[in-house]
Amino acid sequence: MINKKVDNVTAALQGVKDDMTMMLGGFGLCGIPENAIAELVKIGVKGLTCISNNAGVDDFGLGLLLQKRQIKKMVSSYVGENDEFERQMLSGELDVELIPQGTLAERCRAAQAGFPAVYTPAGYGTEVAEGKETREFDGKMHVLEHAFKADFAFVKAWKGDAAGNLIFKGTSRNFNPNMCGAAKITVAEVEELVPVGTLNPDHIHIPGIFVQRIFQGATFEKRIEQRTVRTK
Amino acid sequence: MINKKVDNVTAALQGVKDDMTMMLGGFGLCGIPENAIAELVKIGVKGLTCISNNAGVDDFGLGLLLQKRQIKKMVSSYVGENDEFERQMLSGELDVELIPQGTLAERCRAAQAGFPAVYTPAGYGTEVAEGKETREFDGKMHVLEHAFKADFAFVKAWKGDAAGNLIFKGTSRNFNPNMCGAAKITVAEVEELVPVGTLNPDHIHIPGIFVQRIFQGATFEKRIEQRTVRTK
Amino acid sequence: MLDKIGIAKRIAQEVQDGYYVNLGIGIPTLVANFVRADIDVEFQSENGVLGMGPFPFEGEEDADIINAGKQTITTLAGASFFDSAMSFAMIRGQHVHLTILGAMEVAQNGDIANWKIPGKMVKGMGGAMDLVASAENIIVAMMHTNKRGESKLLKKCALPLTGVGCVKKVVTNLAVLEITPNGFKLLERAPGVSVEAIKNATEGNLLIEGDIPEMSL
Amino acid sequence: MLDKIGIAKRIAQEVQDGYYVNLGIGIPTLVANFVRADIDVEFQSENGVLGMGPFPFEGEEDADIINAGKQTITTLAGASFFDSAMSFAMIRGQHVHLTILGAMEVAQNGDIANWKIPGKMVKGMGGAMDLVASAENIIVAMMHTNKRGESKLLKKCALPLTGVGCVKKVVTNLAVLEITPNGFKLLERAPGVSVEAIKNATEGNLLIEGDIPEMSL
Repeated sequence: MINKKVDNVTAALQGVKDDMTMMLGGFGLCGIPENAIAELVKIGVKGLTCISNNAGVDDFGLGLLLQKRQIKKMVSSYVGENDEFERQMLSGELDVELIPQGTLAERCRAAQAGFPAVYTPAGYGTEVAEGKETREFDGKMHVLEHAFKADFAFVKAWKGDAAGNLIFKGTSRNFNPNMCGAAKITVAEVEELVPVGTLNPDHIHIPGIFVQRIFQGATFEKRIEQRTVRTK
Repeated sequence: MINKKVDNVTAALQGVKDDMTMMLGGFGLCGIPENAIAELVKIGVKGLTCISNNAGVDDFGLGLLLQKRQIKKMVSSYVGENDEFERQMLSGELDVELIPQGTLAERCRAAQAGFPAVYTPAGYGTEVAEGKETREFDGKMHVLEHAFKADFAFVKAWKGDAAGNLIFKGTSRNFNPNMCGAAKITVAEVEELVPVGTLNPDHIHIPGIFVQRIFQGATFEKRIEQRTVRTK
Repeated sequence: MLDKIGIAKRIAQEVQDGYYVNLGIGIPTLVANFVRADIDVEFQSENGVLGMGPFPFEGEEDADIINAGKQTITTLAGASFFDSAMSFAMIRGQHVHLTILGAMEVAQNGDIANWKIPGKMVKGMGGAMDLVASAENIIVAMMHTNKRGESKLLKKCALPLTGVGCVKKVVTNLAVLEITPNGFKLLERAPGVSVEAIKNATEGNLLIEGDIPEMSL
Repeated sequence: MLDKIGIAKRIAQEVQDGYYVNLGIGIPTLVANFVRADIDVEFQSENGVLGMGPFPFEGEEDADIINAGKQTITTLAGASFFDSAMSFAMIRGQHVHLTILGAMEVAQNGDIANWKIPGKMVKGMGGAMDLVASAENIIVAMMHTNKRGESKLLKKCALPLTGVGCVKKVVTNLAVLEITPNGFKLLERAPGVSVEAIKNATEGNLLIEGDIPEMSL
């Protein structure tokens, strides 16, 4: 077993520098790497390009990095929940590349799986396809989208072991598995680091080969964005 | 819940006709859809194109269909364990397209996921790339490989439910998940059909949306091809 | 004239037995409440769940179980969770039968715009571009006119497009319309709404053939 | 001169701490038995397992747990199972550090042929074409000459290629050789084998610089 365990978030983020490109898992605030984000704020690295489906909310998630002006560019599919984001974008302080959600997922997966690019129908005929190669297959138009290139991928899982194996829970899975192994270094933070050998090999969502560093997060707030309930 | 359960293999293979293209899961004899293969032999359909990593052995798996001359063409990556196969191929009775194993998996996955084609480095500079489009990305040459088009996909899982959800065991998983939803109709045979709601939604490898018909196989021989052991 | 609930009710009639359905944020989300009880339907949410159920009972919310609108949800028996790549495999691979989403503009050729107002509002397309580029059956749920009273059913979209020639049907507070090669074909009027009122509220080419029935809800 | 076990032992020295390794059928499979005990290595098999262990004890074979050679195996703590697409994501995505496989021919530019003898033998390439097209470090394990005594280290492959310019190192019963821009660079001699003997058995360009040490096993 190849040991990926590091002691804490500080060790996990060794090598993070200004102007790097980061992938961050999560959908809304669900399944985001809270500990890595907090550490990025603490380190104070600047000029980051962040690939993440959303940009957090004003005071949580990637919103914390936006507040501190640590992000130069966001690559996302939906940023509707963040006023500071919208302000920085409309004022031109922040460079934003909006891309379709499925394209975002697949550009991650392409990087993970060694594909240079994929043809997807999403975005054909729209701004998203401007300047990109398009091509017809079976009478349907497609856009060529390239694999992401990132320095770090920060993902959050439910359980993991020192071998780097990961298991996700519910919809907090989302982009996290697709980003594992899609950057030079993948850092996984887990709610629970369990002894090697206790995870059922059939239940593992991401084999440890895709993960370089793993640690148990000190805290997980797991904030709920839209608390919707019904009454009994 | 949308019910995919059918009573038996006969019902599961309704609509199978001569000259169809079939995908069949399995690696060697591990995880092959034994019940569907037996039924194809029984029905006696002919002129089949079979997409399957291997071709079984002389007297089991797809070898049974080869014996009966039901297969017109095989699309596989490795066929080394089957003498009758080699004989039919070298004599020209059987049309064979050999393709790299990862390409085979990804052409299935492309069909499942709605991608028309993928660029892979596998096979560049070899016979496999002859007549195919090649292209350089980042200094590396790639071959354009198209998504498969198939009429039926026959897969084998360990457990499943009437919603079509599947869980695989060990290395019998192999190509089976990648073929689900990659054909017009996906037929899953399972060792155990469990009540809906008993499978943990986090453990499901293939959501039921990719499966049209599911049944509990009457028997599974699960023959071992190379029994290798050590002594205590 | 229909309210949002009415639009959702009418669209629910389009949902057929055995359908996998993706519901967008807003009115489309309401559709789930009005699907006939005697048919089997499963709802997919692109953030990674199939077999979505109703909102949880108070106190039973799970931060790890949400829909694409970031709302806490529950799951039904037979549900499954999966990653984003697999979720869009379902969508792009046309395994999802019906997509219902909102729009800011729809053109008579089926173009749709719903993600950006240049210089004013940019929320992003989320999964909408993947959905409209791939789905075989796309129904738009929206008000017939915008806040300034201008038609949202146009000859040509003015806003940046989300997808081209993809919308099949539009259900508004005034009418049900089908996209045809010649424009919006009026299928049904909302209760109490005249053909004339629909004409006035529709900028795009409107095809009116014979008597237009009032919808039944 | 080495036997198959000897070749496997020598190649095992190339395996480094922290490596994920894919072993081909035949001699490469034997390498696992000789890796130093003080380093951490995991073996991947392309049929869908990471963390392969030894063969099972008699009576404990599981038809559902095999390697790419279709042999029954066990798994070690920390192992995982996955589908074929993910397995080749590991390979194509260069997450596997070292690939060891057999060959029928290797050319001095790193071309390899190991899947077909036209008109005679066609077993197929299996995962070999994906492995050689993607792996950063590829070591070939083979006999230096074929059954007819002809060199398998050639100027140019005569058989259909498996991959182009991909092999980094060749370990045979006679020698360890590195592929360089100028041909096969002789690194080590097998015990008791002379440089002359290696010269005679090598058809491709052979570079001999200084004294060639005998390998230590």
